[in-house]
Amino acid sequence: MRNKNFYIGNTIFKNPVFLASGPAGYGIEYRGLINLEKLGAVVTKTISLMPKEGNPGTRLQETEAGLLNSVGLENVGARCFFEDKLPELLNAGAKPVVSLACEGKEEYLSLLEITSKQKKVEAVELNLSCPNVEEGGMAVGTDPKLLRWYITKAKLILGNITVLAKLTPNVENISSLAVVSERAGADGITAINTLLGMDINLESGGPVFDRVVAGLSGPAIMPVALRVVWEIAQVVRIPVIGVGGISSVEDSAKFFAAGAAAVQIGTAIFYDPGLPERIVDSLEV
Amino acid sequence: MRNKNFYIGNTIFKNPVFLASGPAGYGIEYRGLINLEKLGAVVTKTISLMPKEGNPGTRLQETEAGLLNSVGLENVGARCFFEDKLPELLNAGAKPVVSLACEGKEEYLSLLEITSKQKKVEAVELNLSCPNVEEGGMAVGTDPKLLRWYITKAKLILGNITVLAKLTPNVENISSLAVVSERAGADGITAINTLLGMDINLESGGPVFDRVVAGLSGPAIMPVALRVVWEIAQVVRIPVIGVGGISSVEDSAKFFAAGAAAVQIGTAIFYDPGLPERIVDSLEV
Amino acid sequence: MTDLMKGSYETELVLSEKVSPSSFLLTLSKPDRFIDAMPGQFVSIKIGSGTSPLLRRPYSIMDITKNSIVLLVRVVGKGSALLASRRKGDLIEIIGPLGGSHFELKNGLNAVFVAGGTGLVPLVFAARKWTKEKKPGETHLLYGAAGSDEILADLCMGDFTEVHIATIDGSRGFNGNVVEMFQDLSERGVLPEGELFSCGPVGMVKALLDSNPASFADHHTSLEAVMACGVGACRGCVVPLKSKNGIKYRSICGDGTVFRAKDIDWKRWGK
Amino acid sequence: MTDLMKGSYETELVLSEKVSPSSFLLTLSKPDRFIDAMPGQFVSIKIGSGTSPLLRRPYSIMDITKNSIVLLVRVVGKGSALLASRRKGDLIEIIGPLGGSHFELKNGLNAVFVAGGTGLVPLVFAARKWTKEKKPGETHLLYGAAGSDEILADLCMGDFTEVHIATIDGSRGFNGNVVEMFQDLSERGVLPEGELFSCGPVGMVKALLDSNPASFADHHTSLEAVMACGVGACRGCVVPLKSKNGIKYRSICGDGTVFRAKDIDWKRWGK
Ligand SMILES: Cc1cc2nc3c(=O)[nH]c(=O)nc-3n(C[C@H](O)[C@H](O)[C@H](O)COP(=O)(O)OP(=O)(O)OC[C@H]3O[C@@H](n4cnc5c(N)ncnc54)[C@H](O)[C@@H]3O)c2cc1C
Ligand SMILES: Cc1cc2nc3c(=O)[nH]c(=O)nc-3n(C[C@H](O)[C@H](O)[C@H](O)COP(=O)(O)OP(=O)(O)OC[C@H]3O[C@@H](n4cnc5c(N)ncnc54)[C@H](O)[C@@H]3O)c2cc1C
Ligand SMILES: Cc1cc2nc3c(=O)[nH]c(=O)nc-3n(C[C@H](O)[C@H](O)[C@H](O)COP(=O)(O)O)c2cc1C
Ligand SMILES: Cc1cc2nc3c(=O)[nH]c(=O)nc-3n(C[C@H](O)[C@H](O)[C@H](O)COP(=O)(O)O)c2cc1C
Ligand code: FES
Ligand code: FES
Repeated sequence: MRNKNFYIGNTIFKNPVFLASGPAGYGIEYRGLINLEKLGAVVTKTISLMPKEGNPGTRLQETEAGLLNSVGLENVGARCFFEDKLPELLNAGAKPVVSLACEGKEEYLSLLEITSKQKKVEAVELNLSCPNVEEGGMAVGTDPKLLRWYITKAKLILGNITVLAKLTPNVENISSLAVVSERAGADGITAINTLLGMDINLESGGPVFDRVVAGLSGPAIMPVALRVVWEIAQVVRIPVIGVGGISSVEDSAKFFAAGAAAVQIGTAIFYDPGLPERIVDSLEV
Repeated sequence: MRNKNFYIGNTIFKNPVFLASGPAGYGIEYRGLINLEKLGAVVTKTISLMPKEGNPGTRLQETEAGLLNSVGLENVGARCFFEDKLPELLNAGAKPVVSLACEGKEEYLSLLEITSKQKKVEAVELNLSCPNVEEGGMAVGTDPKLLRWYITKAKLILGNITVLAKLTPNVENISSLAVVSERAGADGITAINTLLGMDINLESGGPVFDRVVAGLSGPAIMPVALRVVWEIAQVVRIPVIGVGGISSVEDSAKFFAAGAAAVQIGTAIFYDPGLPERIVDSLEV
Repeated sequence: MTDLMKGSYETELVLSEKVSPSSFLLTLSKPDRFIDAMPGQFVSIKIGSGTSPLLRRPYSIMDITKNSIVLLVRVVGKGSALLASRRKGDLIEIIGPLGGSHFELKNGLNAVFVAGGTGLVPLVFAARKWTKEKKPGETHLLYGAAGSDEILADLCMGDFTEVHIATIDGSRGFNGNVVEMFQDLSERGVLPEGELFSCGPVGMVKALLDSNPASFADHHTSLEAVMACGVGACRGCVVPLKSKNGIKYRSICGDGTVFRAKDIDWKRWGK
Repeated sequence: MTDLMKGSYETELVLSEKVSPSSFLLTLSKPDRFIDAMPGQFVSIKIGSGTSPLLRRPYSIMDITKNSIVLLVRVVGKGSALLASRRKGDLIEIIGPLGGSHFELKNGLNAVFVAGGTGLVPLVFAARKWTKEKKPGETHLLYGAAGSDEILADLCMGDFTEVHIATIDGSRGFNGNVVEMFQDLSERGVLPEGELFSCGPVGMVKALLDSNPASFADHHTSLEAVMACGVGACRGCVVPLKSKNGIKYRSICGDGTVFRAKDIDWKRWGK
C-alpha cells in the first residue's frame, strides 16, 4: 500500500488513512492533536436530520483492550452540521466523508435531499448500524432488503456523491450483505462498526449502561474486523475500508494485507492521536 | 450466587463453576494444577464419533487480550474417550459434562446412541458451533431448523441425560435461537463459543492460519459474552451457563449478575489455573 | 480559544512524592509550548505502553511553574497505581491543557473554595494563580476528608487566607462533612461574601447547592467523568444541563470542566 | 509419570545476569516440591499481571540445583522483554516441570549435542545432569550463532568434553553454520560415535537430519512452538509425525518436547 491518489467512486483520496466516524467527532475538535490535512479523509460523526441529544446515563466503559460506548448518535443535526461544522473542517484542510444516519425512511430521504444540495460534499458513509426504528430495532444493515433500500436511495438522490456502506458485524454472514451492498450501487464498503457488548456495575449489580447494550471497539475486536474485511474482500470488487481496533502501523499493514483499500482509525486516537499520521508516514514511497 | 447443590435438568451440580470445553482437554491433563474435584463440573473437549486429527498449520495466535485458536476439533473419538479418558476423569473425582460434536446427521445419531449407553454420563453439552458439513459450512447453530433437529434428537436418544445447548455468538439474534433451543427441549443454554476472527502474518503477508478463520476467546470477548448471556437470560426459563473471557472472580460475578446460573472458565486457565478454584471459594457461604 | 493551544507532549517525571497513604504529588517537566493553563483545566496521561489500561487518564492541573506542571494523583485503580509507580526520569506522555471552561474570579472579589478529596487540585491552582495575578480579597478553603490521614489540604496551607478542615471521623478540625462545616461557618459569619467554587464528589456539590448559599454571587463547580477523547469530540463525558425543551448535554472535557452549579440537571446527574 | 508432579509455584528471582546483548540468565528460587525435572522439560512463566501478554511463556530448564532453577531468556518480543526487566526479589509465577518426554542417554555412551541459539539450554541441562548421574563417555557440544556477540556456549564450556563453535560471519570458530561444522567434524573424524541430540531452529534440525549422520545410533531433538496450556490439553502446539494412515499429531508440550528426529513429518512441520 502506498500514499498515492486513489479513487473510491468518483472521489479521489490522497492516501488510504482515514479517521473513523464518531471518536473524532466533527474532526475539528482534534485540531492541534491530529494534522487533519495530512490524512486521506476524516469521516465525520454520524449526523441525523434533526439534532439528537444521545443516550442518558454512563456512556463509556473500558474493558480489556476495548471500549464500550453508548453515546447514542448524539449529534447537532444536518443543518448545524452543514452550516457550521463542515465549513470549519474544510477550513482545517481536511477531506470530509460525511457519515449519515440510516434512520426512519422519511427522515432519511430528507437527509439525503439536504445532503445532495451541499456543493462541498464529495462522499458520504451510510451508517447501517442504526436501529431500524420502524420495526424491531435491530440494525437496518442486518436486513438485506432494507440494506438495499437505503443504499439505492442514497445513490439515486446523491447523484455523483460517492457512497460508502458501513456494515455492522453483528450478523451471521456479512459477506452476503456486502454483496447486496455492492449490487445496490455502493462505491465502497466500510467494515466494521462496533460489536454489541455490555458490562455490569458490580456495585449496583445492574448494567453499566441505561440502554444495557453498548458498542465494543478497540484492539479487542481487531481479529473480528480483520476476518470480516478479508471475507468481504474475497467477494466484492469495490474497495473495502477496514476499521476496528487498529492501534499500530503493523495493525494497519494487516488490514491492507487482508484486502483493505484504506483503513480508518477510531478508538486508538484516544490514547495515541499521533497514530494516523504515523501510518501515513509508514506508507511513504 | 452460592456454592450449593443445584439442578440443571436431572443433574445435580455442587457449585456453579465449570471448566469450559476445549482448553482443559479431557480434564485429566490439568491434574496437579486444578483440583477437579472441587469444581461443579468439567466440560470435556468436544468429541466426535470417529477420532479427528484436527487442523494443519499454526493453531494458536495471541491477540490483544485474546487468543485465536484453530485446533479444529482434534479429539480421540467417542470410543477411546468413553473407554480411556472418561474413566480417568471420573477417577480424579470430577463431575464430567461430555461435549458432543454436532457433525453430519448420521455420525451424530450414532454418537448419541453410543453416548446413551454410557452409564456414567449424566450430562452432555452439544457444541452447536460445529460446521454444517452437509451444507455450506456455517455453524449448525446458526440455522433454527437444524438447531431444533440436533437438540430434539439428543433429547430423544439420550433419555434422562441432561442436555446443554452451547450456542455460537456469530449470529444476528442469539436470543431467538436460545428460545428455539429451549422449545426443542434443551435443559440449559451455554453461551458463548468463540467469535470468528483471523490474523495476518506480516512476514508472509498471508493469514496466520491455514484455515484463515479461527476462534477468538479470552478477556477481549467478555463484553460480548456478557451481553449474550444477559439477552438469553431475559427470554428463557432454563439455566444459562455463561462463558467467555472470565479472568477474575469479579468477572464471574458479572456473569451471575447478568443472569447466569453457572459459569465456565476456558482461556483463563492457561495463564491462571488457580482461577476456577478461587471462584468456587468466592462463593462460599 | 484555549482550545487551539492543546498539544501532545512527552514530559519527564521530575519528582514523585507520597503525600498521604494513597496520594502522590507528581512534578512533570513543562514542555516549552505548554502555556497558559487555567484553573479547572487538566491533562490526559497515557498510562501504559500497551493496551492495559487502554484509555488515557485525566488529571487536573494543580500548579504550573516556569519549568514544571504539578499534579496530584490518588491511587484508586490500576491506572493511577501504575502512574504512582513511575520513577524520577520516566517519560510521561500528556495531552493538554484540556478543558474549554475554567474558574474565573473578578478582580478583588473574595473566593470561597469547597473541596472534597482530590477535588482540591483545581481549587489550589485557582488560589495560587489568582493570588499572583488578580489580587483577590479573602480566600477560604473548606476541605473535607474521611479522616486525618488523607488531608491533602496540608499541601497548600499558605495558598489561602484561611483553611478550614472537616473530618467525618472528627480526628481533626470540624467533626462532620465539608458541607455541614460550610453551613456552620456561614451561620457563624466566618465566610466572606463573594464567589463560591467547588470540586468534589457529586453528593458534596449537590448538598452544597441545596444548602442554598444565597450570600454568594455565584457557585461554579468543576466536574469529573470517565473520559475517552478529552477534547469534546466523542461525546462520552457529557453532563445534562437544565433545559426547557428536552435534554441538553454538554461535554465535561470540551465545554467544562467548569459549570455553574445551578445550571446542572442534578436529577439526571451522578446517580 | 512426571506428569503428576507438575505444579504451579511462586518463585523469587534470585539473580538476573545479562550474558549477551540479547540474553539473560535468570536464577529462580526452587520451590520445595519442585523436583526431578529432566532435560528437555520446561516451565511456563506468567509474564504480566494483566492481560498483556495474555499467555504464559515457555522456557526450557537449563539447570536445577539444590536451591535454584536456572533459565536463559533471549529477548525477542514483549513477553521476553518484560521478563528480562524483572529485578532481583521479584516474584515469578511458574508452572512446571512440563513436558512428557525428555532426552535420555544410556549409561556410558558418547553424546553429541548440536545447538542453535537458545536451543543450547536443554542440551546444557542434559550434559550437566548426565555428567553427574550417568558417567557418559565423551560429550561434544556443537554450537552455532550468527556472530560472536551471541555465543551463549561460553556459559557452559566446562560442561562438555569438547565445545565446537561456528559463526556465520566467521568471527569466531568455524566459518559457517553449525550443520556445516557438524559435517566437517564428522568427516574429519573428530566426533565420537554415540547418540545425537539437537535443539534449535527447524531449518537447522532438518539439515542435520538430512546430513544423514549414519554413525549415530539415534537422533533426538527438542521442539518449540507457541503454547497455551503447556500440559497437552488444548492441542495447540502439535507436531505432525510420520504416519501411514492419515496425519498423526503429537503435542510438543505433553508428548514432547523430545522426539526422534526421523519420526517427525518434516514436510508438514515448520513451514
Ligand atoms: C477532569 C478530571 C480531573 C481529574 N483530576 C484528578 C486529580 O487531580 N487527581 C486525581 O487523583 N484524580 C483526578 N481525576 C480522577 C482520575 O482521572 C481517576 O481517578 C483515574 O482516571 C482512575 O483511573 P484508574 O485506572 O486508577 O481507576 P479505574 O480502575 O479505571 O477506576 C477506578 C475509579 O475511577 C473512575 N475512573 C476511571 N477512569 C476514569 C476517567 N478517565 N475519568 C474519571 N474517572 C475515572 C472509575 O469510574 C472508578 O470509579 C480527574 C478526573 C477528571 C475527569
Ligand atoms: C518448550 C519451549 C522451550 C523454550 N525455551 C526457551 C529458552 O530456554 N530460552 C528462550 O529464550 N526461549 C525459549 N523458548 C522460546 C520462548 O518461549 C519465546 O521466545 C517466547 O515465548 C517469546 O515471547 P515474547 O512475548 O518475547 O515474543 P512474542 O512477541 O510473543 O513473539 C516473538 C516470537 O516468539 C514466538 N513465540 C511467541 N510465543 C511463543 C510461545 N509461547 N512459545 C514459543 N514461541 C513463541 C513467536 O512466534 C514469535 O516468532 C522456548 C519455547 C518453547 C516452546
Ligand atoms: C465513541 C465512539 C463513537 C462512535 N460513533 C460512531 C458513529 O457516530 N458512526 C459510526 O458509523 N460509527 C461510530 N463508531 C464506530 C467507529 O467508527 C468504528 O467503526 C469502531 O469504533 C471500530 O473501530 P475502532 O476500534 O478503531 O474504534 C463510534 C465508535 C466510538 C468508540
Ligand atoms: C483452545 C481452545 C479450544 C476449544 N475447544 C472447544 C471445543 O472443543 N468445544 C467447544 O464447545 N468449545 C471449545 N472452545 C471454546 C471454549 O469452550 C469457550 O466457549 C470459549 O473459548 C470462550 O470462553 P473463554 O474466553 O473463557 O475461553 C475452545 C476454546 C479454546 C481457546
Ligand atoms: S471525553 Fe470525549 S467528549 Fe469528553
Ligand atoms: S500448548 Fe496446549 S497442547 Fe501444547
